[in-house]
Amino acid sequence: MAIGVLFGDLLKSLFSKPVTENYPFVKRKAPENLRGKLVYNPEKCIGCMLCVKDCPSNAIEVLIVDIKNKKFVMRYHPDRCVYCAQCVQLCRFNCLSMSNSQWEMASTSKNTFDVYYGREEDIAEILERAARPGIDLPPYGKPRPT
Amino acid sequence: MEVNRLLESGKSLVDRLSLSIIQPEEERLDVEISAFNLKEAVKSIVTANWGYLITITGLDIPPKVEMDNQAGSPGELEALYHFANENAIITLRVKIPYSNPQIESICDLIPSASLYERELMELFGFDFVNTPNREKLVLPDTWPDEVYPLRKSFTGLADQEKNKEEKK
Amino acid sequence: MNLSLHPLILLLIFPGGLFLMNIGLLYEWIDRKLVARYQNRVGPRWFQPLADTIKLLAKEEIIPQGVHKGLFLALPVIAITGALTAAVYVPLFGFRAVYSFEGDLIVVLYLLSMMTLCIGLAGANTLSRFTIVGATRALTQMFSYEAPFLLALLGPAMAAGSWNIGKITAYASNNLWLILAQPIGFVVALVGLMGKLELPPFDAPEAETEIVAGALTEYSGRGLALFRIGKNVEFVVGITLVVLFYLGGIANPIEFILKTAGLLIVITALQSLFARLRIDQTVGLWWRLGALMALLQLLAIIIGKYLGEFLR
Amino acid sequence: MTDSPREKFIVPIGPQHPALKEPGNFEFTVDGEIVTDAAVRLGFVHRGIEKACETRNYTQDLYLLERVCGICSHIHATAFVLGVEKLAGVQAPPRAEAIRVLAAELERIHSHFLWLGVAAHEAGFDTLFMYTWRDREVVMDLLESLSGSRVHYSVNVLGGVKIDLSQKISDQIKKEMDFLEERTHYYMKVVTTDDTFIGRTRGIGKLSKERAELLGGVGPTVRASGVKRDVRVIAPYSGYKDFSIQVITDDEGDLEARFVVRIKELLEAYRFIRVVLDQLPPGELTTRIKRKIPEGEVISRVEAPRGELFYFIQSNGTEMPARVKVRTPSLCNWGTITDVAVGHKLADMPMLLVGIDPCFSCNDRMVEIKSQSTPSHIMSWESLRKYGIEYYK
Repeated sequence: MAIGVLFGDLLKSLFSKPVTENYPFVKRKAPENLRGKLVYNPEKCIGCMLCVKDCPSNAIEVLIVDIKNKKFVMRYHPDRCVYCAQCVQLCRFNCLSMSNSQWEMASTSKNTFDVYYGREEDIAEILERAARPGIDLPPYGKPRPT
Repeated sequence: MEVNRLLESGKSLVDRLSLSIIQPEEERLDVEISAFNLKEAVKSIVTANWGYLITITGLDIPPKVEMDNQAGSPGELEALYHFANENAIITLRVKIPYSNPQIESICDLIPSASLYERELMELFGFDFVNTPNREKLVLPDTWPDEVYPLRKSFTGLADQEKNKEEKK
Repeated sequence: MNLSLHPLILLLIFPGGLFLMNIGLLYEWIDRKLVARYQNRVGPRWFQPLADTIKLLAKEEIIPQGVHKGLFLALPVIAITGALTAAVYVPLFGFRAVYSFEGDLIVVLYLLSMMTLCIGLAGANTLSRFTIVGATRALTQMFSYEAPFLLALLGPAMAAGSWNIGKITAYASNNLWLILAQPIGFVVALVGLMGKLELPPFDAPEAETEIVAGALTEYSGRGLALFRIGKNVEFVVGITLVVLFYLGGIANPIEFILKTAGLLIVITALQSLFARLRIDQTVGLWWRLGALMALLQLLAIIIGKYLGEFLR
Repeated sequence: MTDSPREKFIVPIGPQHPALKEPGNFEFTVDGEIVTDAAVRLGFVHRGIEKACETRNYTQDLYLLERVCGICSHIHATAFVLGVEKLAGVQAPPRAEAIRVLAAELERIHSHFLWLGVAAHEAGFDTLFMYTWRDREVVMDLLESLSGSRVHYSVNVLGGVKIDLSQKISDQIKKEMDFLEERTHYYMKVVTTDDTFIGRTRGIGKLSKERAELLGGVGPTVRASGVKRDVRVIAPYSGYKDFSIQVITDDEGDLEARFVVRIKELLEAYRFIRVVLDQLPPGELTTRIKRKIPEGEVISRVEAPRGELFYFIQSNGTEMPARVKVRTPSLCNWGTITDVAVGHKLADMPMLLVGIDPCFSCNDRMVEIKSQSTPSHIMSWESLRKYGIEYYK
């Protein structure tokens, strides 16, 4: 039975620095294995599409530029991504990784949520194809029944 | 073995009422039972104080259509009453047809079953006779009647509307 | 200190009226900031209460269905008027009271109770269930703390032999600080003040986890802003009264700042030290403990006074 | 006052209410301050997860089910993974199992700290609320540096775990456990000795052992009433087969006992985590598991921070499950509230509600609510305003 058991802590808190982090002004270093934005390395990809198949949120599309020469472009939607790293786990050729530096992804425009990864000329080709009317983008992940 | 002893004692409680008993896993016993005998079986489990009701799972077995377009089997619903005692689990399985989905409520024996029964009534279209509360538990108040979202035939409210119009 | 200004200025701008309201906002900020610091948080910036008030004043006032419209609109005004009028009779910031007469202490105490009455009425006026429960609690709490609080302020009055705040203050500043002479009275007065202002742990009438915002749940915009300003003014007046009576009076603004700040640190610590009392616990505490202690204190004063006369 | 037939005075708590961090609706019929009746209505955050599981493959379901709950995310995934592995006849390597229970216990710590803070807030004890949440941040940071995410750790994959434990993180966890243990002893002292707090908890919401068993409650709620019901002990799963843990019970059955049980569980979790870290078995992290899971049915029971979590998985031999049934601990414990609420004061209700550590998103997971017959359309500010004015006229 006692009254005011917290008193010691109250005094301590009054004279110590607040623990609140002053976030946008002072940023803490992210931990080493933070699961941030997905990064894709087109050099190693063989186009097995496992990542597309098992992505729980349909965040990944692998667009085929030239299947023989192993030319792929990854279209990645950070807004759909749930950052579970299942794709990283699945990829046997280590072309996928999750960045621990890019994790502040709030944006006021939708454009930043449409990321193309790949060799520059391949991306250019894909975008050009997409711009051409009447031609659909190559098939990517099966659309989910809505 | 402790599990076997528990399962044996549980088995002896419901043996006389069961249609068939199988043991799919070491610590599990599946007891198929008719809807008529269910309450009796639950009663003997409760009075013997054998474990507690974990939950009631609903399963939908949609009607099978044979290749030559003749009705294979009518649609059925299955309710699984899971009882657990330590690590032993006894499941009472009750199959009922779509046309007459009635099961006697067990709420007077186990009051907490009310929530599970309400859930099944809404989501599968079971009809629990004498259940104390038939109000909606999880679905919105404006949800249409006789639309049971966890049945396999349900693919979305929009589709449901379309089907209705087609029937008309 | 005496101010030679036009009475209207004294009343409306300084030290009463406008200035007082701003000081009220400042006190609210200090209160919130200190509580935050006790809880190891950063707390709001200095303009937060002002920003809140401006925001509320600018917002649309929603008058709910089923209320007496006139009463609904009048109550916040009456509440803030009560608090501001009370301030007129209290020597604020070390300046002499604008008006004073024999017995003004009683008037001030009654004016301060207006706020709670108005909140109670406001709650009972609306149909919302939260406000009605809140109003019941607010009035219940008022009936419990009012008597001990009155008794606690009666102590210094009896010692000084006057009902005039000015005279009591003069007595308090010329003698031993009354916090030492009447420690029990001080504790009762301080805790009574917290009950009056519905500060935690006596915030059952507006316990957000039970009844949202209590009696004021249906208030929005201007009405809510007025209630809040009124409460802040009451906060300042209440603290000033306690300082005047128990901490040896206030001779100048600097003394005022130092003494009230000291008292604020204590009040905020008490706020963050306890779990909220249920309304029945509050009533029990006040009647069983508060009133008894205040009566004991009174008895001690009477005996002391009698003995003093006798020995002289 | 004459005994005239009085109208019922019902105080609604929720769906939107400061006492509830998630939507749920409770109606308390009161007579003055005394509650005479209580009713529950759920379903405000239904997402149709059980149905959705049937249209996704097992890997995708793993992440979907992890999102049943934001607080006990890991334990949901664990229950599912254990069930699927049992169906597939695969056993995860011992190191993976150890990491799974390690994450589960860390999660329990963060969940109990969260609960302690929320309960303190309901009691109007905001200082304790702030302190516990400050200390909870320590565990959150540990989980983040361990797994890479603060809330959805996604430690599990089918057939093992995704993350490994480095020496550095292991040391860091041990260090923080020491700090938390000291704080936990302190909080124990606060909740069992502070008079104002005891006034709000002791003797409130007493649940007898018999009632608790009859109502089928689970977890710390009934353990506080002396019912020894803890899946980690009665039916050990995953890493709990190798590392044993103790059941914490209390006989009082009131709110204070629930505080004591949960805080003691924290202390037990610290001990358990140290043991696991010291005796972490070496080896592989994953085993291969086929994409198609053999036909069958499986029951998977695990102990979530709130009590027994039950999964029933039915497979039809394809890549997608035929049925996933989730029975969350909160659902069982509602019955205990409506049972004990009657006769208490309105002021005790929020405390009673949080006493079971309710998790609404856990309950409400089954049905997707789509737009009703009226087509949805975006309203301009002006038309919304007009609509509002018309509506309330």
